[in-house]
Amino acid sequence: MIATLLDGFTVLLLAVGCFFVFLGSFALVKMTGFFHRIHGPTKGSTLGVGCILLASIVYHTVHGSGLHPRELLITVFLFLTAPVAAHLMSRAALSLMEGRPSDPSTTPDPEGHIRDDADERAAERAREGDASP
Amino acid sequence: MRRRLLPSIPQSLTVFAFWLLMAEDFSAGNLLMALLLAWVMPQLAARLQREFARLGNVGILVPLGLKLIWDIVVANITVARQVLGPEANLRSGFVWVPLDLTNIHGISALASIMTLTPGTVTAELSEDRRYLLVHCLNIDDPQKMIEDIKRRYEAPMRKVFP
Amino acid sequence: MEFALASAIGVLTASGVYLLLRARTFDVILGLTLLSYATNLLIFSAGRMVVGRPPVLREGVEPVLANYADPLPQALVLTAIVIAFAMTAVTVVVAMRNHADLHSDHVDGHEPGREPDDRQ
Amino acid sequence: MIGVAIVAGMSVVGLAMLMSLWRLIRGPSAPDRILALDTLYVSTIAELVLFGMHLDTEIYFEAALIIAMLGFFGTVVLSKYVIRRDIVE
Amino acid sequence: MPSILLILLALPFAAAAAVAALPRTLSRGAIAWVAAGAPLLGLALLAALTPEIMAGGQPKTVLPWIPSAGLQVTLRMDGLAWMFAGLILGIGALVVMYARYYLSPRDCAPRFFAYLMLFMGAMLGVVLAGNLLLLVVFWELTSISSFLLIGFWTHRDDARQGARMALTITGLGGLALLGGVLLIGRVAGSYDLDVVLASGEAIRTSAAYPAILALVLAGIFTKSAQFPFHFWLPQAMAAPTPVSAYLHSATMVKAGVFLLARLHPVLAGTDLFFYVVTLVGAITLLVGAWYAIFQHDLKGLLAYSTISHLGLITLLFGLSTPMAVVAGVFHIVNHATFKASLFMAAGIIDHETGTRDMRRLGNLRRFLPWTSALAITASLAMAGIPLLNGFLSKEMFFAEALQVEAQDGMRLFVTVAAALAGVLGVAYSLRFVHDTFFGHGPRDLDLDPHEPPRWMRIPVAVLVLTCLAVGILPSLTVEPMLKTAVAGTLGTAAPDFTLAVWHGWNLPLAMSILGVVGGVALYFTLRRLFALHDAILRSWGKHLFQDNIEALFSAAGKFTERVAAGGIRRSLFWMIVVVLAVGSAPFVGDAADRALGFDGFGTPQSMPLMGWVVWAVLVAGTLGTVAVHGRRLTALIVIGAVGLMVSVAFTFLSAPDLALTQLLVEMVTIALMMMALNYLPKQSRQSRTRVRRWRDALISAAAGLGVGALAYGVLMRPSQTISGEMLARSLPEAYGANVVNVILVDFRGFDTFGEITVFAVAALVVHALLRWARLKPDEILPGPPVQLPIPADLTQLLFPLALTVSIYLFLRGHNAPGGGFIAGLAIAVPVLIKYVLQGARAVEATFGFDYLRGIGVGLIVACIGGLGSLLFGLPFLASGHLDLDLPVIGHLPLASALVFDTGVYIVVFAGALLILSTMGTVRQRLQAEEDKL
Amino acid sequence: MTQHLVLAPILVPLLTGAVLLLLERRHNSAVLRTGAWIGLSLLLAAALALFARAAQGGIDVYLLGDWPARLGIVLMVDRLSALMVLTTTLLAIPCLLYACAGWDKRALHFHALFQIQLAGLNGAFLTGDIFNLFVFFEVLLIASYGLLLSGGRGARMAAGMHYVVFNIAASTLFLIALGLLYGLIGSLNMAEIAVRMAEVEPRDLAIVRAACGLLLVVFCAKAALLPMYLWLPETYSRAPAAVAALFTIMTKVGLYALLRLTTLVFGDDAGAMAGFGRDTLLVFGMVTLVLAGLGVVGALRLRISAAYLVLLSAGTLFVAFALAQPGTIAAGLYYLPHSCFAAAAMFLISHVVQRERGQLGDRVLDPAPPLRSLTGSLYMIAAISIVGLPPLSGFIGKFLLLEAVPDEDTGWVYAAVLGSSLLALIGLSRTGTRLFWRVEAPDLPQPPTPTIRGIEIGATVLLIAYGLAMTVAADPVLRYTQATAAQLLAPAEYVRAVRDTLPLLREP
Ligand code: NA
Ligand code: NA
Repeated sequence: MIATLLDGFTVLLLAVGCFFVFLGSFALVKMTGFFHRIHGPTKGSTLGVGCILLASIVYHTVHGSGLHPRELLITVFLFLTAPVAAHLMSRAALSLMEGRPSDPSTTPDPEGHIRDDADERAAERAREGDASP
Repeated sequence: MRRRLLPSIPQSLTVFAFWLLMAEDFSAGNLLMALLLAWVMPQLAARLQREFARLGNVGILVPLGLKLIWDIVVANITVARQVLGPEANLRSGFVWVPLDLTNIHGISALASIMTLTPGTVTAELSEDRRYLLVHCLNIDDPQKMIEDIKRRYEAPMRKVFP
Repeated sequence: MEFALASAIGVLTASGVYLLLRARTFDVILGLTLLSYATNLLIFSAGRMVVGRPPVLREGVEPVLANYADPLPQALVLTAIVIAFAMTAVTVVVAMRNHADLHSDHVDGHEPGREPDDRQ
Repeated sequence: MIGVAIVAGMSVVGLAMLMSLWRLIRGPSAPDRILALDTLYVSTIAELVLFGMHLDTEIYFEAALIIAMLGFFGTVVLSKYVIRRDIVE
Repeated sequence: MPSILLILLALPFAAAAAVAALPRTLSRGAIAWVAAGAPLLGLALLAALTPEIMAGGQPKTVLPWIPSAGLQVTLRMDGLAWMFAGLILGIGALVVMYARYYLSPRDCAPRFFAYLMLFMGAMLGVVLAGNLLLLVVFWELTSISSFLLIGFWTHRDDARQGARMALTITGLGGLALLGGVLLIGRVAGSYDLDVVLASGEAIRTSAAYPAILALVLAGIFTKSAQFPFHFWLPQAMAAPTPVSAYLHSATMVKAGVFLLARLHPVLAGTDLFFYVVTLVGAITLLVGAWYAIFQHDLKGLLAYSTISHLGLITLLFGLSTPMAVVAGVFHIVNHATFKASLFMAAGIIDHETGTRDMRRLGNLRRFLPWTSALAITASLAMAGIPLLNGFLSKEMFFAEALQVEAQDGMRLFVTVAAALAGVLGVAYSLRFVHDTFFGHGPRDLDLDPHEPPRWMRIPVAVLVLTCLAVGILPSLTVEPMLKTAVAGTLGTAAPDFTLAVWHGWNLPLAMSILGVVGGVALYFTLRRLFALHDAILRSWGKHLFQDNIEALFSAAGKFTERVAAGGIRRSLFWMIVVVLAVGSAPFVGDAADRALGFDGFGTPQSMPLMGWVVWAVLVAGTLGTVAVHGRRLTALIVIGAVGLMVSVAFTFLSAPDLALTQLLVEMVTIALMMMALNYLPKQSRQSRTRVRRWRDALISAAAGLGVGALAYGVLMRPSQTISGEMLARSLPEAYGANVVNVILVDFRGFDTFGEITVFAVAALVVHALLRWARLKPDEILPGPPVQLPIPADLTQLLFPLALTVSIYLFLRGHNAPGGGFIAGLAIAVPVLIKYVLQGARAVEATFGFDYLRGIGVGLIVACIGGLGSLLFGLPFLASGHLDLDLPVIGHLPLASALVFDTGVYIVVFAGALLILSTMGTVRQRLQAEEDKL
Repeated sequence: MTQHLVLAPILVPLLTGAVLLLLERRHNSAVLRTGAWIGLSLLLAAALALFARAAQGGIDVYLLGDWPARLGIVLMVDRLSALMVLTTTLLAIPCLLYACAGWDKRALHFHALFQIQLAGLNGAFLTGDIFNLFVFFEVLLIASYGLLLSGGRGARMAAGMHYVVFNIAASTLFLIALGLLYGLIGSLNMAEIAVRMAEVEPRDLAIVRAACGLLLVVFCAKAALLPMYLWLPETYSRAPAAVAALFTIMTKVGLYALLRLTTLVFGDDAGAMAGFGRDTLLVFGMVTLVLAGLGVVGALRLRISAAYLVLLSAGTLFVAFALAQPGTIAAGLYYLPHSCFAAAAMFLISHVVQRERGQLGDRVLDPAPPLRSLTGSLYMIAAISIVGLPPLSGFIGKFLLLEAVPDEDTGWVYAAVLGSSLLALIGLSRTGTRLFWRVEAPDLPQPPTPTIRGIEIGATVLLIAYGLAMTVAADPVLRYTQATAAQLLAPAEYVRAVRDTLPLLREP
């Protein structure tokens, strides 16, 4: 009974995990522009893998050699690194952008400074010709 | 004296747990090894880095963590909707979020949390470390969002990293 | 499965060889990298293809080849990977120096048709 | 049931890997590719973990751990290159 | 007690060494005396040997050199050798005497005499050699020493060219001779002269005989300046005259005919020998004589006449009858005497008048009466005038020519050639005498000609008197000697003969008279018809040679240039072509299907879905890399995916250790390439030639197909490996459950030992190449170094964890995936990330690890780990095992391989970081240097 | 303890190199040199001891890790290995001597790289395992990259690129061949491979041949066989003198491997694989010879000539080994050390010439003032020796080779060997006369006062003295090489030695 329940839980975790992993990559393919794309993988894939790892722990506990919580380490690792990686990649994308949001320490009133990034994307594409090979 | 012997208790604890988790073996030998590493690693790290995180109210981390997990799940559902929906409806843009946090560890944690939560990705920390540049996938009221962030995450963070 | 591995090796080899024959140092380095993948997979394939039976002995499983993958090619590949890395490092640095000293990233140190500089 | 779920999961994640590859090759900008590679790393971990479940073995832990570490490090190095060209300053 | 022969041979070499050691400032007289010691003492020794030789004895000395290869220092003297030794030493002594006065103070006398003695020794070696290989040795030595002598005046263009030409031609002959001698040795079973001489029949009937004859004759003809190799000799006249007098009358050129005489019993007696040698001799005889008439240079005339006379000797040996051999040997002696004296006379004239050009000379009998008289007498001997030695041998030649036993055509040809040679000989002799000593002149001399020092004339006089003595009293003077020599040449086949001045009125005499009359007529006719002073006959041989050799140089140069200038791509292209050829050759004509295993070797396994995903990503990534390779950053990112897939494939196929290593190495490699990319152009220029791209694509595809097919062939075959035993013995004997790691540190620990050495050296090379290099980045972005506080903060958190992971991988490596190598990289990579995010200065200030010393220490630790077993009397790298049962810790298994693995750990860590930090901090070092300046 | 002697030629230089690396930062060059010489002396002692042991005719098998040969790696000392190790060591002495005249200070890590290079060479000669052979190939190659490039600039870098890339490509091929071979044969021990090679089933023959063919191609590429020699002239002529001199042994490593493999694995006992590749090698060897001769003729710089002379010697050895007769192998093994020494001397002389002529370098065609007669004399002896003119070692080597050529091959081999000698003679005599017999014209640029160091001349003289010693003591050397050839042609003995050597403690 418990085993069946656990199995059901595992399958659920798997389904959710795989869905989000897929979602991350799908966003990568579907969205236009870097800053649109990055939202999918950083959240979706990370959560997805987390779920799958959890599923794995449960699965191995039930069907395999016992409880191996060390896979949690990977989850921890991923959750620690994924946002920082996203931060860095955004930083990199920003550095390639023309007309990037100027540093608020040099502008008097930075708050509420909003830009639609459509023209940024255009600029970005213009730069891609030479900067990104 | 304590700082010489155990420069950072959180780190020691982390390493200890990390080793035991990884080794999956709770024999005496392994415990000893874990203890040894828990003692040596922070010493080593102390040589390599300038400052350790000074922690304030750690207890607040538990509700924060729970809230975070919930937010992450919500974030993902939101993102799923946004990704699967028509892209043209999205109103994306950058926002400079002013920070009250001064502790770099706190800022890092906040930045990470913001990235993991709905529709935001932190892209840059201003040079004076007083603003975080955030990209929002869909945004109606930037001011509200800033306030949201400051309330939900920055406030607890300021307690953890005073 | 065998065909997949063999064809992957073939594609890697062909791509590596093609890049190896390019005129720019960096392309050659890329080619060497691809070739080393091909080589490693090839040596590895000498142990045949075994899925899910890594040669890490487990209790209760008799240590015979039927239960484990052939460990020897794996050890050889390990050595080969390391050596390939060492060689790549050297090649990369020579390419850097070549470019710095001779002002050309052509593999021969000079653009075709232009006479090489005869300095030592 | 669970076996089927695992295999189905492997296909879905495999599809995710292929999509990452598509973005990796298409680009268009360098950050896009870095992002694609990073995503590929993450989906690969998922695939490996699923594969471990499929074969009922724990042996892929180290590989997954290292991939998790290195995926991040790779992103750091590549992004730093895009930002500064000079990786080490 | 060394034998007399050995001393005899050693004398000139000793003299050469002694002379070379003498200071340049010593008087030429003293130097000459030291040099002359060799021939004089040698003559004494020869005299001591004479009775034995005359009695038919053959003293022989054998010294071992390379007995296992049949090469002995065998010295042997018979009549022929004795006669030649006499010539070499006698004329050698006279030449030394002459040279003492000939050389000017500007010439380096010690060098000259040293070369001369070296040559003399080599020549003596040729005649004394009792082993054909030894003969070849000395033969080549004469080529080398004559090269030095001809080129003695190194500043003169003609001397250098002449020397090189002589060396080339005689070197060619020498190599051919070596080949011939080796073949003779094969047939005869020995190189010992006595054995060879006894195996004449076997050699002549062997299948190799034509080859032997061709090769040996090539040696002989080149050395003796036979047509068509004759042209080097006139060129060699750029040598100082004593050298010409010695080398080109008595010795060097005679080495050829000496060998012809020496091997006559072995080689002669076949039609092939007869026709080839006779014809070549006859042609040389005529060509040389004809060219001699038209030379303006005294020495040139003498050189061509030498060629002609050598042709005559060759022709005589070609005729092969016993009396022809006698005549040949006789003419060797005669020619040596008169030609040496003529060269010396020419040298005196050159010395006194400053020119050897007959167009400017004339009427010298007024100025140099004694020299003139001697030279005229010698010329008459050369022309074959009665009462001089040349007459006697020429008469014998005519007589033999008339008795040729061959077809009528051949006999007629030889007879006519002989008669014609007589005529031409008289003509050029007359030219020499008339244009130099009679008529008008001399013109436009820079010097005031007068008689040379007496001692310079004496050698000439001695030789001329010899000519006279032999010519007048042959039976008393030369006959016993000649008989001895002929006996040495022909052995038992030697004929009995007497020498007389007068044989009555006979056909040969008529030919002689005809020759004199015809020669005089020819000379004056030619003189009038062609205005000899204007006639210039180009030596086509010389020009042919020079043109050819120049063509050879330029062709070789161009060829080499063209072949070698292809650069790396040509090298690689050819290697791939060879690989394709070698790899596909075994399948040609075989059913490739069967051979590769498409048919019936095994059934392919089916692949899980994940395999196909990995396959697809791998293949697409690879092709993508090729497609984008020109855009380098992109290519690097794409190839990162390929690397990832390779590691996943390893994981998938049961090789977790490989996957870990591949991942870590991949990471470091990408970092490395990114660093390099900063100092290289960002993009690759595409090659413009589409043809090349297609060609490359084609052979790449072939290579890929081939390797893939071979891999498939292997995969489909059943495996028959020894590693089952490794699996079985890993745990009980090497105490490790991770068999791959056990192989790495135990079974095949030596490989790992070499591997870390490679790794360490790679780091050293990188360091050595970049430490002092001044590299400018391709692009420097403006502004201060970028601060990345958030990622930097994370790495602070991750670093201790990464270090923990590394230690875990290291300690567990023996039983689970991991090990020293993987662990070393697993800690090197986080440190690299610290470099990236915190900057080099910050890391190195806090880290303070000397990577270079780390490498050294690591290597030493690995060595110690391996050597530990020696203490227990076990071989290197034998693993020990310690099972500790400690009170608290409990059971703790320790394999001694851990020490070795620690060495690996240290080397890999330090090496990787040395590479990365050196590459990463190139600009900083440049900056620091610039700041310093 | 004597059974461990076989380790010394590998471990002594390796440890010396590691220790020198530790000393490098804190100590001056005198200390480093002392260390290097101590290491080299120990190595020489070990090499001599090993040689003396091998000369008694036995085959020593050293089971590393105490594993039976089929499982672990073995080191083997037979006559051939001992000869190669001794040759390497002897060659290293003048090279190090020459480098100590100053180059070692200009090239970072020179001493460490030099020692490791020796370790790599010796390892390649001593190992009895084919994959370990690959590893040592890589050790010696990577050390050679360092020696070639450390302290170098400009054109040397371009040459280095060529050398490095070519060798990496060849090493890749090596691995491919090894992978296939292991996959088919299932063993890495050369003796075991030999045994299994004889038992290859007919259906596997083609693919085994392909794998073996690729393996031979690797060795041919490293030994610079036509058409894979294009890397050699540039590389060798651009290398620093002492390094180029040491590099003369590098092509011989490929030849060594070729000889080892063709005699052991493709020997007469190898069944269907017997004599594999010999005919092709012979033909290509002869063409290589001739092209090398042409290269010498066409060379416009002395060092290029010297490089082509290395190629010439490689061609000669190809011919000798491809003929695979006792006599030709013995001749080749006599010729091998000689050619190393002579070509090395030529490289050192080139460098002396270059220094004496200042900016004119060693170009043959530029008019230049004459050089010192001592240099000229050294050149002449080296040239005579290498061309194969009597009475020096080159002559002995060549006549031994020609003497042993089987009847059916005589014509072509004679033509190739003698013809190439003639070409070399023509080329070297021109080079020599142009370099050393020069006009003393006043308008020629006067070279800077040459700073020829006695130590450099000493190193050259030592190399030439080796050649002379080989000439004088030709008989004992030849007897040794004849015995070596006999040993090589009886591979069963080798296999038996490997199989009969049992671990000390472990079960066999
Ligand atoms: Na940098
Ligand atoms: Na990677």
